[in-house]
Amino acid sequence: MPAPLGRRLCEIVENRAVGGYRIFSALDAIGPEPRAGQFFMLAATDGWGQRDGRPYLPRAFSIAEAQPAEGGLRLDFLVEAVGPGTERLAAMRRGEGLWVTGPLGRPFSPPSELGAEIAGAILVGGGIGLAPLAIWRRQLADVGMPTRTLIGFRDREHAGGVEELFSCSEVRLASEDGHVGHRGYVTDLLAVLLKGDSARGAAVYACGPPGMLEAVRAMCGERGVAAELAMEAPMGCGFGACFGCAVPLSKGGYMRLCVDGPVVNAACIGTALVPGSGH
Amino acid sequence: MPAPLGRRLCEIVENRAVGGYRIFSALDAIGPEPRAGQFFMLAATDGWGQRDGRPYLPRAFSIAEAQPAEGGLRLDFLVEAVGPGTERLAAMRRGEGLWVTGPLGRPFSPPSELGAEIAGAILVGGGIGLAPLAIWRRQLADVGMPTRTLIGFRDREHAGGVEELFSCSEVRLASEDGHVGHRGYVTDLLAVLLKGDSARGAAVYACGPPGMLEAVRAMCGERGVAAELAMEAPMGCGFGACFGCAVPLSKGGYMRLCVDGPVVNAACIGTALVPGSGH
Amino acid sequence: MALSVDIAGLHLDHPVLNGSGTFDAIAARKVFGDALFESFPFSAFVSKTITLEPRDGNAPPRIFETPSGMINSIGLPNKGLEGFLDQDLPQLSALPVPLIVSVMGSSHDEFRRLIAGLADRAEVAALELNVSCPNVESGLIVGQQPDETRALLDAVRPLTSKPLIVKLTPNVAEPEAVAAAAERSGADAVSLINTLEASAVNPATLTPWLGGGGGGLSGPAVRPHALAQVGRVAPAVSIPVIGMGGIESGAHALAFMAAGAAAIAVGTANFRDPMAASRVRTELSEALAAAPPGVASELVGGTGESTST
Amino acid sequence: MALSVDIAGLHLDHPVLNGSGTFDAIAARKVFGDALFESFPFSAFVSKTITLEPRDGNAPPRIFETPSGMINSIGLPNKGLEGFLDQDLPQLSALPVPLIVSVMGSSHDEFRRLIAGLADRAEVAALELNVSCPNVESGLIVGQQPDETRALLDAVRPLTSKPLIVKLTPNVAEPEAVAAAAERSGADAVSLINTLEASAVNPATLTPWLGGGGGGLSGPAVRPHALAQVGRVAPAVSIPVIGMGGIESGAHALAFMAAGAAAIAVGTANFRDPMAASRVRTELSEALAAAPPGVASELVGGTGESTST
Ligand SMILES: Cc1cc2nc3c(=O)[nH]c(=O)nc-3n(C[C@H](O)[C@H](O)[C@H](O)COP(=O)(O)OP(=O)(O)OC[C@H]3O[C@@H](n4cnc5c(N)ncnc54)[C@H](O)[C@@H]3O)c2cc1C
Ligand SMILES: Cc1cc2nc3c(=O)[nH]c(=O)nc-3n(C[C@H](O)[C@H](O)[C@H](O)COP(=O)(O)OP(=O)(O)OC[C@H]3O[C@@H](n4cnc5c(N)ncnc54)[C@H](O)[C@@H]3O)c2cc1C
Ligand SMILES: Cc1cc2nc3c(=O)[nH]c(=O)nc-3n(C[C@H](O)[C@H](O)[C@H](O)COP(=O)(O)O)c2cc1C
Ligand SMILES: Cc1cc2nc3c(=O)[nH]c(=O)nc-3n(C[C@H](O)[C@H](O)[C@H](O)COP(=O)(O)O)c2cc1C
Ligand code: FES
Ligand code: FES
Repeated sequence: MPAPLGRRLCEIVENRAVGGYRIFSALDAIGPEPRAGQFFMLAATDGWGQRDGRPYLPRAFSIAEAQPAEGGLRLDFLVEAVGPGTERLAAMRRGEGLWVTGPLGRPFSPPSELGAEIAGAILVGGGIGLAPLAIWRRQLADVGMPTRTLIGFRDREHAGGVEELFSCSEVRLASEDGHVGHRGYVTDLLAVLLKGDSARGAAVYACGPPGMLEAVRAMCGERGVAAELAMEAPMGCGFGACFGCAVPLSKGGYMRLCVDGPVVNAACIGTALVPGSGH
Repeated sequence: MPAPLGRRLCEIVENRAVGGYRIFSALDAIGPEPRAGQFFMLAATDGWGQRDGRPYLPRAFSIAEAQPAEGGLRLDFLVEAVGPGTERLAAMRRGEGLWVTGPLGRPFSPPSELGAEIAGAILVGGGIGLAPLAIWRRQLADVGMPTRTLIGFRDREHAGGVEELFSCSEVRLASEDGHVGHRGYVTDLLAVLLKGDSARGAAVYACGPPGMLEAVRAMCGERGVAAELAMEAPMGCGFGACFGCAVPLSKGGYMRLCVDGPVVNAACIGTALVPGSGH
Repeated sequence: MALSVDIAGLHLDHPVLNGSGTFDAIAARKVFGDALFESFPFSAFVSKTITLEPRDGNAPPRIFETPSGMINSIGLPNKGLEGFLDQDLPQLSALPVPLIVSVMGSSHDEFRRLIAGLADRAEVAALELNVSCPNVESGLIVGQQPDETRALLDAVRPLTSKPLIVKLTPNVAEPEAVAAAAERSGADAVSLINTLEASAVNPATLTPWLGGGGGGLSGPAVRPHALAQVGRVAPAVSIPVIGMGGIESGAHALAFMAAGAAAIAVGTANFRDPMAASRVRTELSEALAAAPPGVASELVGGTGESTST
Repeated sequence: MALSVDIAGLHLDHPVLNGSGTFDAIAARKVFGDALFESFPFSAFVSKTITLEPRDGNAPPRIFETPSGMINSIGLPNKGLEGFLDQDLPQLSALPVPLIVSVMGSSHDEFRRLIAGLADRAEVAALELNVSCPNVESGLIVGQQPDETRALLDAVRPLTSKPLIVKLTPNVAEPEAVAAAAERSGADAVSLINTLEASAVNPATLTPWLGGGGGGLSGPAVRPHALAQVGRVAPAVSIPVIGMGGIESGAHALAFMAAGAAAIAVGTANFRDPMAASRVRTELSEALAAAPPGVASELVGGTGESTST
């Protein structure tokens, strides 16, 4: 299902705090339902360009949840303010205008498509990387797919919201400051799972900081576990026009993450450490 | 009394409609009291640069009223939205930040300084040109100076607010659409005054569109009536740094309106028709 | 109002093209579906620059956002001439508008083989020569030297009767001299501006931000410079000028035409809105309709060149 | 941390100067009072460019706001050498920092007489040569031609032992060649960039907006280009480079120093805030203090030059 041609104007219907992040929601009157792992290019109609002439380009955001609502689809985005674009979007007020292009990019593949024998999912998320996993977890639950979720946080400020985003699913937590769950990285939890037998017949879906994704890529590579990573790269356009979102391929050369990703098969990329990406 | 060095942050305390315009007010904690005819360079802390990278430079605004208030001076500015800068300022909300530099420029001269025999004032204002005349009218009244005020409007939408701005002073109105007062230009009213005897011993103070100011300049020039004009020119800085605000002098060459004006003696300038100015 | 223009022998429905490398019609059709070709935003499609051999392009990061614009250091990733002919051309033949193929060579020989390879392909309506590259033989940037430009045109002009458009670089003191040289040697049109040399520093390491070292600036930030260069070039040549550089609205397009451009191109603005060019076209036709009679008809003129400050 | 720098024989408390023509210390002192000189924002004051004869400057409008910047077409209004010596110099002698006088001539003779007139004035610490002007004898813009630049320096260098700073124009393919020529002929420093050629169209008349026809672009819009030019020039000369072009923060200043600038200048940003340079200085010292040890000390480097897109 192609994305509607061009950018369209949506209205912000809500903006609330969730743990250390914010979720802003826009009402999309015409867009098709996005699939988990897909993203949108977003820009505020007002206040774009207000910080030293930035932001100028739109910003890429993973869909965190999409639900039918009065007058269209309600699109939820999870945001962490790290610069002028995310700051502006994190500050969007109800009724403000949002330019939206999408849904864009390659979504997560159903476990069965990653291997005939695969009948379960392991979601591995870190920080803002929770966004695409939230909707994916919900969709997997809808089809009754056994799913385990491993989530990592920097610290107490950034934790929280999990209950809400991952209600009614088996969740294990890790935090670098140890205030909740395992003290350390979420990839420690994954390592344990993968060592044991329990990971057999499950595919890994990961989204988070480059370091975390690289660890997941390496682990799953070694153990031949099917894994898809939702990656980030600096994006100028989101639809294949600028060639800015290059991600190195294991076979050499680059892919355009906006059209060949953002969800990539871990086996295909050379590294998940892409310089200049948002997080 | 010099202006405080550099720009300072003030808070918007009010923004209301007045006739076809808006008056926004800022609380200035440290600034000296501005004199009628002086101006400030203003910029919003947020949303500056949001329209195709504009506004970039601050915008010049005449002081329309200044009154002591809790925590400092309350500065009132009258605004007409004609482009990105005035649009942004006209939309300022209570509590938003405003960058302020000033008070700047040469104020109106007391009637006595324009001629020993002068003992009265005739204020001629058009449209947004009411701003500096409002505070000047009030200050003249405070010292008991006989003042007559002639005001011109484009149409009904732009009229109104006069009562408020020029309460308790003799006001004659003209409107191009004739919906109020004389149908035609405010300068017709001035012509009548000047023809008769009644203008003798009075100085003219005018602010308004270039066309109006030029008519006032010509009339007063012919009849040797002392007149000061509060003019506009495109201003980049407001303090003599950019040389952008050139206004042709009658003796040839140019003046910098920001430091040698914005109030100029009508006899000194070659023309009041300065290309590229705001209104 | 009627917006059709004839440029370098091409009849275009309206004056709004795309800047090379700022729109991938094949990728965009996959994203937006057939709707894209049904209401294609450009009156002609200019391909991303292709080279003789395939190129991977530069290491990331490749883009850096700047005040009212961006720097790109993409590095001309492309499939090479063969890959383009085999894989891209068949898909581009479905375009509803004329196809202009942009080519860059690092020597006359490379340029010759590129032109020769495209000259007999009916799907190709015209060729754009990207001369913002060093000639390995002389070490000089072709588009910065009138003589280099003339020599290149002399080398390739005989190889094809298809219209040749020379894409000028702004990183030069007198673009009009390069344009005039191109015209004298048989160019059918010139397009400008290409990106303005730029760089960015990584605040953490104080080393270059971009994987490619430096890059090119584009977007609204360069519009006033692009407008001045179009104003210099247009009066210096009799061939049509395709103006670009930060165009995002019909008013901007009209200003470029007032400066002497016969057509204009939308580049970076496509990234903000894939259909930006459609809006530019609509606004342009409205602006032309609204313009005072004398004005709209006398669109070709100069915008002055004094730079004293 | 300590920010003092020695440039062209001048000892400056910190690396933040003003761009010529973007601050009038005399006018500003009238507006802001003695407080201005008590906490003067610049470590040296560069005068607006003066010419031999008085000039009125260009007809208005003289400025046009652009995306993240502005075009100016001021036209060098000034009192001329005599007027400067009689009326301005006495007031500028009260400056708390060294005075650098910017001069422009339309011929070697005019330049010679300007330099000669200033050479023996103790209040003048250094001279900046604004070479963004045509030489009436050759018709060429001096700063666009290495040979013209060398000839000019050869003509004026013998006339004074005061430091000579050459202000480079960005409207050139290879600013490093012009800088190298200036150094070879005895320039003590170079400063760049001057404004980038630009123009604007009046949407109502479709004629040039600016009274002077065209003008020069400045502000954040040009920063990425200025940074690239500083990155080209610095490695090509051994004399200090004063970098400018859209600098509005300490981070920007640091980036220019990373690109090879020994000092930087604030220009258009002064218009937004008369004390912008003080903030830049404070932020710069904080940024230097915060920078990783290796980094801050190795401030001189390049930012790459590839422009392939
Ligand atoms: C497919 C995809 C999905 C994403 N989903 C989400 C999401 O759901 N939620 C979310 O919060 N974020 C998401 N991101 C990241 C988000 O798009 C970026 O954080 C955002 O673009 C940053 O913009 P900014 O202006 O806030 O910060 P920037 O100023 O752009 O800085 C962010 C990072 O970009 C780099 N950077 C700094 N300055 C510049 C510059 N001038 N030009 C270019 N790069 C610069 C640095 O690495 C910096 O850390 C996603 C990104 C991608 C590619
Ligand atoms: C001393 C003084 C006092 C003033 N007092 C007031 C006041 O009290 N209230 C008030 O409402 N206004 C006042 N003005 C006028 C006000 O400053 C201008 O209207 C304002 O600067 C316009 O900015 P803008 O961005 O809204 O519109 P702009 O986009 O700047 O357009 C306004 C006018 O500027 C010109 N213009 C258009 N585009 C550009 C461009 N890109 N660059 C430069 N010029 C352009 C045109 O002539 C246009 O009509 C005053 C001006 C001066 C000089
Ligand atoms: C990401 C990007 C890639 C580009 N690639 C090319 C290219 O391959 N060939 C070319 O001639 N110009 C290329 N350009 C330059 C544009 O075609 C155009 O000349 C320039 O960007 C100015 O127009 P704009 O400001 O509207 O983008 C590229 C520009 C951008 C931003
Ligand atoms: C209004 C204005 C006037 C200027 N006048 C001069 C001048 O007289 N001499 C000169 O060498 N440069 C002049 N410049 C150029 C600046 O000194 C500086 O080189 C340029 O503006 C880039 O820096 P910026 O972006 O920080 O302004 C002027 C710039 C502006 C904006
Ligand atoms: S973001 Fe532009 S090509 Fe991927
Ligand atoms: S506005 Fe800058 S000198 Fe007057």
